Amino acid sequence: MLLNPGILALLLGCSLAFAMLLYAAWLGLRILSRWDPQSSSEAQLQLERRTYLVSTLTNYAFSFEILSGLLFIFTLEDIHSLFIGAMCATGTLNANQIGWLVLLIKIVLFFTAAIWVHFNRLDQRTEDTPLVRPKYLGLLLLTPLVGLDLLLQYSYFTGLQPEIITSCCGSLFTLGSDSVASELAGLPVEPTMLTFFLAAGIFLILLVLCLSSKLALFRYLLFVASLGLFFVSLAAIVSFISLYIYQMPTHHCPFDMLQANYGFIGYPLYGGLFIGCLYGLLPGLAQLLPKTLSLHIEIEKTERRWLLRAFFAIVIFLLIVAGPILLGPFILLSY
Amino acid sequence: MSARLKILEHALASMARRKQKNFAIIAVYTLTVATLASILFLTQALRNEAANVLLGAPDLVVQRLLAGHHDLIPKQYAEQIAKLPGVGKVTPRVWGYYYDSLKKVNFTLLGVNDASEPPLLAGHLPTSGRQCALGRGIADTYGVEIGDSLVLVDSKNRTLLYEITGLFSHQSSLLTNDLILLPEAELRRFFALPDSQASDLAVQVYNEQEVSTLAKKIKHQLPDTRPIGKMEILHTYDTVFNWRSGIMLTIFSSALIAFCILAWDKATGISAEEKREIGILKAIGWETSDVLLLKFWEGLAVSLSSFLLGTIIAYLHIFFFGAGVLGPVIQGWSVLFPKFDLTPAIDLYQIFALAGLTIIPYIACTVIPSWKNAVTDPDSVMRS
Amino acid sequence: MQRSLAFGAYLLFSSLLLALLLYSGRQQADTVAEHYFPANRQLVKQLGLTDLSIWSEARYTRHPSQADLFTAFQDYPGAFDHFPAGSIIGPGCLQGSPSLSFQKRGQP
Amino acid sequence: MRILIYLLLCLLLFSSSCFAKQPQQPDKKERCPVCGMFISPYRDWMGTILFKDDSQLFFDGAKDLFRYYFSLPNKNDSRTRDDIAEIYLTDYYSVRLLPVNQLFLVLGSDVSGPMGHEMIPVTGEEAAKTFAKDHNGQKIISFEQLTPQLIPKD
Repeated sequence: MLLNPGILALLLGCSLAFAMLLYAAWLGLRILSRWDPQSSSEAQLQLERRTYLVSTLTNYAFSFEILSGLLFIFTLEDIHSLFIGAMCATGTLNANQIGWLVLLIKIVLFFTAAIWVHFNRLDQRTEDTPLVRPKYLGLLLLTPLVGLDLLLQYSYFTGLQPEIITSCCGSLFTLGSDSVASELAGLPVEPTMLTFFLAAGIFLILLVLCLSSKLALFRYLLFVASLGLFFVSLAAIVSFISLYIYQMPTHHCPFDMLQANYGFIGYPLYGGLFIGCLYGLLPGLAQLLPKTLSLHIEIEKTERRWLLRAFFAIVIFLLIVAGPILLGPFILLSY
Repeated sequence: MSARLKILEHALASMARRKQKNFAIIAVYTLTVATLASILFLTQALRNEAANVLLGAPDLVVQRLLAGHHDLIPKQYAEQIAKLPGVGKVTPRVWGYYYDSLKKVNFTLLGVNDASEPPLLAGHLPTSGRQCALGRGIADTYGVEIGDSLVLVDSKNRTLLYEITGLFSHQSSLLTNDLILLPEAELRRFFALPDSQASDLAVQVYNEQEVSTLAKKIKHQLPDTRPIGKMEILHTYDTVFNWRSGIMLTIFSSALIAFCILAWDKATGISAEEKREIGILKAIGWETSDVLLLKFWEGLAVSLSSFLLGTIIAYLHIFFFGAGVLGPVIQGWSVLFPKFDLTPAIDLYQIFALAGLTIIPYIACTVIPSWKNAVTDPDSVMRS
Repeated sequence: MQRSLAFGAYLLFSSLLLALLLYSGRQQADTVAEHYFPANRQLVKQLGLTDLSIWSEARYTRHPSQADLFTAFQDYPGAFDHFPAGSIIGPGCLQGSPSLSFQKRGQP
Repeated sequence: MRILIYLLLCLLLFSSSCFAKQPQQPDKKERCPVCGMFISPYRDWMGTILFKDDSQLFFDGAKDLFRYYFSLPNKNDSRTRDDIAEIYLTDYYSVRLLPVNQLFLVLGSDVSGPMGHEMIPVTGEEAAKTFAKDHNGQKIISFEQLTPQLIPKD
């Protein structure tokens, strides 16, 4: 195992977060089994107090889990030089197959934990906290995921040996081999570009529609559109956005752009995409929540903020993507 | 003014009311952060220094072992090694130690052949018989300058005088602090070394990938030798500083635990006055979540200010005051210890990791106590 | 309001100070990497040095990377002492050993 | 007489090294057109193609260079193999750029370059045999014997 301060911080933080979540989940289980909003008994009062503890613990733990994704990528970038054949985080991830799984779980956790935190905040603003049951069910589902994240991270980091020969992004994202990565890299540029800008356009139009109308349908559509945009964008990053960023017709790596060589442009790019899609998902999901009056008022109040955040994040993302395509000297489509 | 800012204002005011308690926590927290950060900064800087400077070391050093001891190596070995593919120049090195029983220091005597001027040297390298060049550490300890003479007793118990013709600048102290350079022929006379042998052989290898294979081949052809690769040298220094920082971190981890207990204790054992304060806040209409936010602001204020202060202190301690407090731990029994003039090797990533290592435990051990305070029942407090 | 302003100012000040320190450190490191490291590397190369001259109390601490394999109290190069006592006991004093001395210029 | 031959040989060597185009060293921004890697941190492995129009391409190893070579002319580059003036590869033992016809390529060895498995350029048959013995090399070929099928896949 490599004793790197980042790895230590990740493992320490994730174990503490998991411990906090375990305790919160146990409390949540007890609250769930005895929760009775109609009652005004002493026991119910105690339970209501406990909910504050649960949400505080969970807020902290989930906030860390969300940040840990960033620290994880940061650490991967930092230690890639230890491995033969690694040029960027791809190499570090390849050094041990579990790496990709950890990354996947981190991405899933980013969305689910952020959704949980936002709905928890909504719930706490209301008087009657109607979301207690769905929230705690969600918590019980997410806790094992965080545990799995910790376990996989542990086995990933302990399994890293500096002598391992890994493969570089260049060999993973090349055309011609039959992996998902190379299929993404091999997507024809013109249709992918069209799909990507179409998806982004639909997303923005739906956002504007949601801002101006209260129709639930638009929000459901926006939910679908953000999911679509997320996956289309990831494919687009591998397929053509990376090419424009690196100004190189064969370089498809989605991680190199996080390096200092490219001015860390990957961080705002991915930040914009993730935040934009997250806030695009939220209004649609909020429509699925139980329709109590108090909750309805809160959703009305906060929804506008979500939509605006989604709008700005996606616009930033699109500007970073479109910048080199429109202004750069690199012309891919002429080949 | 938004409601959040009001709560922050209130949090700061209530912290100011309990100056002593919060000052104690911040002081201990700052110290803890400063210790951890100092360890990280110092070992990182030293490792960085060693890794950068020793890159110039010989690609391969071949020693001869006799009965488990480092022994003189015949010069024919050099010719044999030079025939292997991938080997460049093979240079026999001549060096030894000279123990000073008064200062309890082993000086390193090194023979030089090449009189071309090395960097960071005032004066010139010894060229003829009775001349020498010294490291800055010796010159400072004994207060000598160029033109003075070094008095040594050789292996035949003769007292010899060597005129000092060169002094290394303090910028190279980490390498040359205790070094005494003599012309190679003179050093051989001094130690009574036979001309056909050398202390060891420095082997130039063009391709660093090939070093380990060459080491194996040399060991196979000349079984009484011990080849040491440049990577092994660098790795030795990596482990040395890892080991030292490991010891310090072990000691430190108990300090971190102690601090966590302190933070937990301080957060749990709140005064009756503090309890009444929360009771009153709730009586006048504050929600539990508002009180939790208040506690969050308090925790944030404490950890942010301590973290920033601690990191700044650590930085100043290591890079402006030459690691005055931690230095002795690195120093051990050394008498002729080079003055640290360390170069920062810190990046934002280390700062983030440091924040993760110190802020997360603090938050984790204050969250339950602060909830307990926040759910205080107003009327139970008022009545007591 | 005053307190939060003061606190904000403190945070701003100390983060700026830290940023300044890190920035100056980076500048310093750059000049060092440009002048001092190459000069020292050149020195190491010319003299064929193998070790940092940090600990000069014993030969296996002066040249950790070159030390004998089987000297007493030492299992591998870079190992300090075999016994924990080694880090508590100081070096001993040898009788009748030579010492280093100098003669000032112009003095007999 | 013998001296005269030596002199002539020297002259020949001197003139050939004088007239042949010498490869430039890569600058920091230079990247491999096959995989996009930066070249300068891995100079021990680099290869370069010198074209007749004086343009030059850098590669992070023999493997990528030959991949490119066999793909010419490809959709990114309309030049053909006839436009190539000289191919240089870095000799494993001396770490110098040498023309490819002076080198032998060792396949299947346990030495891996910055991009994993590599074909290792070695000067002289003797050294190539030593290398293959030391590093478990499977096959020694010269540049003329190289086919695209022999290039390591990863």
